[in-house]
Amino acid sequence: MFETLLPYLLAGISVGGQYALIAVGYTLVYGILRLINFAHGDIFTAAGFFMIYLMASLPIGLSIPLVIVLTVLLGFTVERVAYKPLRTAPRMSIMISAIGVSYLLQNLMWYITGGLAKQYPVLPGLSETIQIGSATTKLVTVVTPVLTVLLVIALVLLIKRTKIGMAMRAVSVDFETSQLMGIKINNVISVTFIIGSAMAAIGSMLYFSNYTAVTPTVGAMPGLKAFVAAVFGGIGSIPGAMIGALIIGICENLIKAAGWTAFSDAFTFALLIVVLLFRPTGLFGEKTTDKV
Amino acid sequence: MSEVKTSGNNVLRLTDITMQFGGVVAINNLSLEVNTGEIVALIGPNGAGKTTAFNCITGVYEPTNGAVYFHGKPIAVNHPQGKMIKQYGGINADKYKDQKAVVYTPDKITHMGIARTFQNIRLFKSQTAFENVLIGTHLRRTSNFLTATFRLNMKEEKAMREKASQLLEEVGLSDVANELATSLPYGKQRRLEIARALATDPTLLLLDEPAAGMNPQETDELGEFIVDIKNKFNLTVFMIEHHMNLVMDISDRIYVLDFGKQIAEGTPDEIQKNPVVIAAYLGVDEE
Amino acid sequence: MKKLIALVLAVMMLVPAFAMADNVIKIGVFEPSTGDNGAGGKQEILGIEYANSLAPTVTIGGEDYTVELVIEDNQSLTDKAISAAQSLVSKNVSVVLGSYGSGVSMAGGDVFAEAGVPAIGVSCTNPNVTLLCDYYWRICFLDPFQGTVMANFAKELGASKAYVLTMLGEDYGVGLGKYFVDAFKNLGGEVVEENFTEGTSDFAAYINNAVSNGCDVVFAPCATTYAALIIDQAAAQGVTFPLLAGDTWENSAILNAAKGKDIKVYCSTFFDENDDAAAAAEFVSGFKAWLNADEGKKTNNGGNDIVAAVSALGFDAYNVALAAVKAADSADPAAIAAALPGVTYEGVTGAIAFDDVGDAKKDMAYIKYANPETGAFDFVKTQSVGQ
Amino acid sequence: MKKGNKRLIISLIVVALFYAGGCLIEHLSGTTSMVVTVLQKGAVYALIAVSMNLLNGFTGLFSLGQAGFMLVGAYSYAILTIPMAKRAAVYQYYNGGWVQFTIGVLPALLIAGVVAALFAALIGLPVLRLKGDYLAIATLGFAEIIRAIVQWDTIGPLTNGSNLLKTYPTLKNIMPGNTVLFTFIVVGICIGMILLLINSTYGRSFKAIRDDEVAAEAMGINLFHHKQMAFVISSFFAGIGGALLAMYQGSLQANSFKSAMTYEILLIVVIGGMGSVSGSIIASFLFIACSEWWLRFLDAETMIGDFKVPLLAPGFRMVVFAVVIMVVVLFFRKGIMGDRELWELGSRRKAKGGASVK
Repeated sequence: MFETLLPYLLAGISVGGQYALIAVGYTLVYGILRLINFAHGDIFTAAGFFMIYLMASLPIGLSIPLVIVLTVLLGFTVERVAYKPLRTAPRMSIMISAIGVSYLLQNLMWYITGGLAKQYPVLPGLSETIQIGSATTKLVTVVTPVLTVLLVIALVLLIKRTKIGMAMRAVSVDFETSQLMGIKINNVISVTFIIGSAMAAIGSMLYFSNYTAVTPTVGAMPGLKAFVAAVFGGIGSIPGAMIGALIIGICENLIKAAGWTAFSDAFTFALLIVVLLFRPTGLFGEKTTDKV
Repeated sequence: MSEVKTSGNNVLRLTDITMQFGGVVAINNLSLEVNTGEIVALIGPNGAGKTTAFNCITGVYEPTNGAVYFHGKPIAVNHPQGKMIKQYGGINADKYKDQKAVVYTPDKITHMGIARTFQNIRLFKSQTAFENVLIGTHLRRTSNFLTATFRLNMKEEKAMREKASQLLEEVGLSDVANELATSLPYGKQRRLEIARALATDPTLLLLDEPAAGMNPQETDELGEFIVDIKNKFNLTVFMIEHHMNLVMDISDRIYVLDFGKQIAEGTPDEIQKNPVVIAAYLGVDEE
Repeated sequence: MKKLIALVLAVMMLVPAFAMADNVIKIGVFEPSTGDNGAGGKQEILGIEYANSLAPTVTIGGEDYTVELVIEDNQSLTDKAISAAQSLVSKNVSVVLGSYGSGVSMAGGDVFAEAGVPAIGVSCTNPNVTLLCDYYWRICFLDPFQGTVMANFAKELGASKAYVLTMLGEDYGVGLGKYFVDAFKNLGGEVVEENFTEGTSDFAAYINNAVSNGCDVVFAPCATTYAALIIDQAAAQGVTFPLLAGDTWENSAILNAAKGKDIKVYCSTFFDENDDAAAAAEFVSGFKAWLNADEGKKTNNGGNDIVAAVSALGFDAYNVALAAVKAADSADPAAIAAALPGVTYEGVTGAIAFDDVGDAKKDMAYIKYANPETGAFDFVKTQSVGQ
Repeated sequence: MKKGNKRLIISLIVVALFYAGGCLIEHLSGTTSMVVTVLQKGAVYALIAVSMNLLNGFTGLFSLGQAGFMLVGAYSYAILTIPMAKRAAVYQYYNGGWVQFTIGVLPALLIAGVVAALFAALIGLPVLRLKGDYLAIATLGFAEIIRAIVQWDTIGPLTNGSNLLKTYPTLKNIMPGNTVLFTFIVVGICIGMILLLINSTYGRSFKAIRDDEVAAEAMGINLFHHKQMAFVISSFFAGIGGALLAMYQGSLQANSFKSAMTYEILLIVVIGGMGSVSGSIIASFLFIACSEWWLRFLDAETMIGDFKVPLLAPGFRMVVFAVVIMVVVLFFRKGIMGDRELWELGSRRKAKGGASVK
């Protein structure tokens, strides 16, 4: 029994870990701006293309940091250009802006790449195959969960211990008040986007080493699933996002194992709706009451 | 249970109302009565829980414990449940244990005849003054969406519009009927909110700081206005107010709230003399 | 501002979309150059362009007409295909070539039929393309044939239980899969059928299912985008059984995915570049030269000068179209449509003659093996249903 | 009030002229010309955009389920109208399918709407209790689920699974030569009904909910009941819109009803102006005309002499498009019409701010 399930679990854990790294971006941004950053999945995709184009000419030692930098820049720019001007606007128009950005990024990538799948370069230390018990798989499958956990711990420390982290928490609790307290909202938000994008960049490296074809729309599904993971784990909670992501990753693989392959995506949304209805605060989120 | 018997002619009646948010007790065991035709004021320092009381009455909040009766009919009954049982900081919890909880959504309660205004004015911002009042009349409609869509309710529609413009007349806003509600000056917005509330045919009108941000002269006018509409629409008025002269001028009775507790009740003169009240207010002044 | 917009709108709407110079005959190219099938579509266009470069004119009624190719991208999407087709029709093309992919062809079919413009399917293999559209002809073999062929081949590889994986919502793959299943069952084989949803990247679970179900062959007709992922992850999980697919897999994307990996990939296709028939050989050498002369064309071909079967089909399609024009001796779509059924042509992909449904009578498929060492396709054998 | 009437009459005349123009164009340039395509598809999208506007613009419910309901409508229509003779061929893998009868086009259109509305009623029960962007993501999710179910092989005999539905009556064979007129009539009637609803007491309370839920509830408006109503009605027309889209396309595949489609419609609504019916209509025709026709040249590599025009390549059109949309979203948040209607232009309700502004 376990022998047969093992490969599914491995796949689930690794893909879950990759969702987790994307989910962090969602959960941080939503925690502070109450905005579903629809473009996050596309930023993730962009990171994939950056790597492809950089690796074509540069050594891996340079490419990896450059990819992270570029992705961070992209995320930062998106925030400054598309979200900052709408700070005071109603939530709906910010979300529409987010959708617009996603639409733009996708079409841009479509235009540049001709909409054809691009082969992701081989990253040493990730792409080799190894034998675990009965299962053969890529090294990335093992690396991902470890790396994810480490990054999440680091993030949690950053948020709990550092000044900026404190600021982030303050802003996420009460936007206006923290503004009055002299916190530079815009900086805090930028930092959130920077962290989110960096995580997405790392996530993309792991994800695409595992699933080696990059297309302009490839990020959409993982993006949505990562968001669901963030909601499931409790918006604003980074460990929550990770656990949510792992659960989703494993579940969808088990569902495929059970032969319900056509509904592996539908399941994610079903889960989202169930969570929203019965536990809107997710696994680790705190309850908030809106004032009349 | 003695509290539950209703003393004849009271419109509104709160018994042992306690409202608790997590560990914070916003209202602690508040009991009060508002009788037909009265103007009753609820006063107290900021954060005393006055608006919370209104929200409990209008169904925005579900009281943690206690009961609210409207014309003797329970519109909210509750006792600590779930994890609240442990957290509960108020008293008289067991008194409502064996009563079944009653919860109505705000719209139902408005339907029964309680209308309110808001401390921070909440007009429909994209609508004109006229439309704001018109929306108030929607509640008493008899048409369904089909008859309304296909204009089989012309008579009713006409009636609604007449009623709305009449109400604007009453509150003296006919001249600005087609202005955007939010473009009106502050005082007129307050009046508009009252007109909109009246459009729902209430028997009890809850006013949340109707004179907030008004100058003395405006305030006096408002006082007359309130008395005026009370008689015209034979209402009962229950209001939260800070302007003491307004309160003392028009209210028949006054309840004083401090830190969620009722500290005094009585006629304006009694309250003015009441040492506890004075203390409470001085206490506030110090801060 | 608003008035202006309204004005512009009105004016543009009233501009009739007619414009036609004389002594030019327009041939529409209805192909995906973006989207899931973009890679194959581009190769098909290359074949057509090459044919056009060899035969740029056609004589009608004694006069020489230059052939103008009007290329529209149907984005591999059925809904986009309709407007692409409409745009072709509105540009008054006399005949249409395409498309790669059956869904878009069926979607466009109505538009062409409505306008009375004949269309020649190049590599769309679903029966309904011609069956449900009176203006569609086709020069390649059909899925029932292809499915049977691959089923036979799978049996010859000694497979007894097949794992059939197709993309939910893609009629080409699902259809071909079904024909394979029927044929394979008739041959006494067992089958496990599963679908993946569009945008799937994680095929690990599917491979696992194939393994844990004890399948000894995988048949996965799907777009190259997914094919590359399936091959890569199958290799990563060290599967030993062969992967089979239909014509779409004959693409450099597959070669790149399989290169240097321990995996066996076979696909059926319409043409073999090492075919020693004179016409074919001539086409291959000429086409390679033509490709190598232009970097842009080479990149469109996938960065190498391997001759894809769809390019050969594109080449034939163009010539069939010209033959039809000559036969009709007119640029009028109706006339061409009337002439098409009678057209016969010795193509590089074999003799082409239409049956009464409008399909080319072809009874031979080429089976190729994606060689991981050389990174090229090795010709395995020709196969027909007879065997 | 009189002025209002005059405006109404004028705009009616405008509409009439537009109709006449539409038919005229079709007779001049032939059914297959691009301009006719634009008129047909533009009209269909107009209906869909208006139905979405009813929800997002007028009731303030940010729903992204439109594509799902269009899908339901389109499939209901197609499944019910495919002629018996053709069913065997269409359902080639499901030996003819389950449905073994055919009904007329107009009843089928109506049923398409009703079925979509039923789905909406079911989905609304849980989902409409969610707020803001949670509602958005949940409706998006439901749309995806619906698509997965429709493509599911097990109900293939009903939906033909992943394969195209064809041969059902299309615009062309209902009123040959007058396709535009037919589309305009159906769409006109639907939008007319939506307009009537919006200007009824129910429409007013929808707007109240959009402006301030708490106040609306305090006015005795039952939030859930009214939201559900808006949701169901919107979906009803989205269903009809989907059916019309199917009629326009001539072939139907669940695959094309992705969330991307919903986004497109949403952006049309934004460009036209949240809370403006006429805005949505104008925007639809503009959007379709640009994307299907005027901007096509952006996709074609063109040579002027030996000089290759830079940038022009497949996909560039959509980039330009997306940029334009971002500009609108960021700098012209009111869109073309704000939340006013054509016949209100120049009326004295100037300062009026739209749902999407301030």
